[in-house]
Amino acid sequence: MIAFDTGKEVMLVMSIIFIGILLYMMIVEGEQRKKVYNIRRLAPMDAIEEVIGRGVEMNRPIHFCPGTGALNRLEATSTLAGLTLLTYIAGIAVKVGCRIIVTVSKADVYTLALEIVRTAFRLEGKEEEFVEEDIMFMPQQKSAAGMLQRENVAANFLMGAWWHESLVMMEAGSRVGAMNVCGAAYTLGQLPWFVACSDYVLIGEEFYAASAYVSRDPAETCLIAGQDYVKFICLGLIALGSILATMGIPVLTKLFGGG
Amino acid sequence: MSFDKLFDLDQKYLYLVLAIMVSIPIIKPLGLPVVPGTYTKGTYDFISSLPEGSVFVLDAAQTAGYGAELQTQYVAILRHLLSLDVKLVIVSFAAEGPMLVDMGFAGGTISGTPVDPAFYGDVYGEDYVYLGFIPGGETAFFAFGLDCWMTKVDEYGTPLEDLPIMQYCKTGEDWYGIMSFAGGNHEQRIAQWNSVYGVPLLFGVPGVSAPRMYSYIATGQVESMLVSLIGAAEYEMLSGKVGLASSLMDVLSLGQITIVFFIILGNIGYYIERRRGVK
Amino acid sequence: MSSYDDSIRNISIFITIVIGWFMILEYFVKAPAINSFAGTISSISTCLLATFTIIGVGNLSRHHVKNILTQGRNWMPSVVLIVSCWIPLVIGIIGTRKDPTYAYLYNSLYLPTSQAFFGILSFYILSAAYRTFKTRSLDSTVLLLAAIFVMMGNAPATSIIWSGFAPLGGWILDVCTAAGVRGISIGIAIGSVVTALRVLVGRERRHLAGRE
Amino acid sequence: MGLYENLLIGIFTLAIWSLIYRENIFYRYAEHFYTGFAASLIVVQGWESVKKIAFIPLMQGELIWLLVPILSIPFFLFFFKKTRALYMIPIALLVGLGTALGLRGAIHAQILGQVIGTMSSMIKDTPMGTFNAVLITIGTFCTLSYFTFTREMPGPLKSIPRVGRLFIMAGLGGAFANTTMGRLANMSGILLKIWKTEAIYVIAGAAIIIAIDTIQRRKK
Repeated sequence: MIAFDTGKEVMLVMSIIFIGILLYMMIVEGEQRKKVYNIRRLAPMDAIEEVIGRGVEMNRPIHFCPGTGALNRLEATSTLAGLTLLTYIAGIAVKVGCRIIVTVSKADVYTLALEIVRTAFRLEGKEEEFVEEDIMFMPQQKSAAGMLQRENVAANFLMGAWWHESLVMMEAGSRVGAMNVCGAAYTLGQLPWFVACSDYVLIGEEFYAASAYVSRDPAETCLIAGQDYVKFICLGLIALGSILATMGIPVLTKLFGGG
Repeated sequence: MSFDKLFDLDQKYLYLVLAIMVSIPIIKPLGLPVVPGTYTKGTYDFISSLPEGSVFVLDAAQTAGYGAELQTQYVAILRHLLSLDVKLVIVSFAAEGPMLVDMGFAGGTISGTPVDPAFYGDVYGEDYVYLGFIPGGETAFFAFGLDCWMTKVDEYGTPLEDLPIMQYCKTGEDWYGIMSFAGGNHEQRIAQWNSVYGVPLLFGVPGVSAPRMYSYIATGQVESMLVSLIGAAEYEMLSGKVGLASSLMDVLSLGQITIVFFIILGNIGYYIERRRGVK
Repeated sequence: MSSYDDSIRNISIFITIVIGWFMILEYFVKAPAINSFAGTISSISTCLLATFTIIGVGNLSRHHVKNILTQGRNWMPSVVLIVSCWIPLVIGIIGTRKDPTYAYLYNSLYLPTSQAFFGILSFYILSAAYRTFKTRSLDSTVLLLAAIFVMMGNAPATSIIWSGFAPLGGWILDVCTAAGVRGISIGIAIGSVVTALRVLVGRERRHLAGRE
Repeated sequence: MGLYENLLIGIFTLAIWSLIYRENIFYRYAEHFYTGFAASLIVVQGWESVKKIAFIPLMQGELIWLLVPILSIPFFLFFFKKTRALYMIPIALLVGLGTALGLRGAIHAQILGQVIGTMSSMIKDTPMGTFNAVLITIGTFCTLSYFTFTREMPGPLKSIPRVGRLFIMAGLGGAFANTTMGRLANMSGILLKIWKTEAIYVIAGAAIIIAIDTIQRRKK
């Protein structure tokens, strides 16, 4: 017997609206009309090439970590966004000949990171230069702190879902004078450290928009524009709902099952 | 000038000062005052107003990594609940739960003095029970609400049929309240327990997770919470059962004052440096 | 080689799409068979995650054994790593984690080390705060003041100096932090919806090392 | 716990903490030990949950769990070049599940939950309460508008994202303070173990080693 789970009507309608807007923007605007939206400046992404270049000049490696989240949980999207950026960063690093060290603490993500970096080397035709040992599996991410200091890294990219390990990693980076470039969403308790300790930081939603910012692929930038529309709907709901409720007509609030 | 050095200290000295400051109260407790905050009061009021014989679930999902933070909360709440006339069902949704629940009863360095249920006149199987660890995260929260007998046996291998308390607790509908000590997966618990059964949900959270909880409390999805060691200490004070948390509070006070002191010191240095730069 | 990889990649993306949309629809549907099947998928994924460690631990051991054999840098610590990995592993698999030897190693060696890593954070917080929390701009001043007042409010001892710290700290948490965090959470949520959607319509292949 | 355990706890704790002084040989051994044991732990934990979730039901005849061993084959094939790419298939299942849960949770608990939470009457019993409610609503509105990427706020509304950024900073300040409290609480638990047991003797040893090291480095 299949029945609709009552009490989830609002959720269903809103999901359809949100997903509908996003799919329309991606498929119609992006893939068919090839429209490219300008995205506001994200300083960390502009700095990546320079940061990696600094590593080459100083003859020191760079380090990347896609966070400590697993793939089958809620935080999967953060990890995937981090891995997307690894594709970009590894691509640049291999091109300019900078050694890239990746540490991963979840075995599933490790496999993905390993293959992403291997592919980056293959695309540049340098597959024989690929050193599998540089993609390290660290069952406990915090134990990578000492390795950062031993390897004397020049840049420390921390992009993904983070918990308490973030501060250990960032402090280890700043000890050896590495530039910390961080992107973090999902765990709010860690954001203050990212803002305070890193040279460049992508906060919250900026992190998800970063890959579109660098790829400038029409479908991706249109999706970011769609994201903004969804946000405008939320802003409108917040403004309208709270004003109506204050005036004593909590129609919208009741409709959404609140209040 | 030696004065300048004060504002650009080597990290080693900072660490040394912090280590000394936090060690003082451990060697000799100072007994600094504790003032209960609103959320701790909310938790205390909720638990003390539980009706006689109601079923209360403790989700002991604390892990050793969080150390004294969650364990002291758990012990403070456990002591208070045992002294009340409620049916207490303890369960763990974290693998390290069983170890820490045992430590709660037996006492330990991060748990304080032992908790003896017999002291409060409680009998295992009638007034309280421990169901052990249930793996599976969100799916397990869901399944446990659907069927509290899913484990078939308790932690010590006794079939649930032989435990009279379990007759009162069959599904999530029977719960009067649930308190979860967890470092993560809070949203999933809200979704599976509060949204589905409307059970009042309380949390004992580490300091890191507290910021995201404020908005859930404001929306009423979460009843109230204890935050970190300070929540445990305040709770101990309210319930009149002083334990480890109260004695560790001094560490927290002195540690935070040290950090604030150094932040201010760093800023004075920065200010002087900037003024000199302008000239 | 690469066309073979691509076909596997396409199959994988197809699997992702099917599983993903099934899980989303399952949320809205009340049917015991479907709901329990979703639970099964979730359990299978937990098991797969567990078996994935074969790759991780296998490669970790391989690298360190290689390091020992070639007597590379830090080969002595590598010996420690191999020993501390495989001896408890064998004990833990044959017995369980309740095996006394395993429990002993876990409680008296692993746990303290793990907690020490946690404890190190307090030190790092101090040095990071001292180094970076400066009144450089309006933004950082706001951050700094909020942090100081909440911390003073969280330290009950400060009520000796001024009883207003705790209420002020509480107000900052209840109002400013709640508002700021709520805004950030909604933003993060929208961002993750977009990322998830790209994967669920098969437009994202970079995580599988695919080209655009 | 006995004397040896307490001494071991002291040695390992201080070896890890010596990292804050500088990277050294004691830390390196402790770190490698830790990594190794953590690796063994995830395998053992993993095996236990596989046994509990899949292996025992499979033995009882629930054939659906055969999927677990079948989908695990690619992990063994990963070590060979030709069959390496097969790892994508089990990953695909995880990614599908994770992204779906992420999408579901994000829309339900985070977007709708928080939007509904903000849509309440701003008039409260006390003037202070009303002020707070107004501030929370304005704060949420401004913070969210800080994260717009493709449009700029027109004319006079330009300062909204700026105010939003200030709210973010205040929020992060609060988060910082709470995190600090948590970490100090953790540390107090560890310090208890060191100061109240025989581990205290290790401190003396560590102090001597650090003193010798400092003097030697001064000489250089």
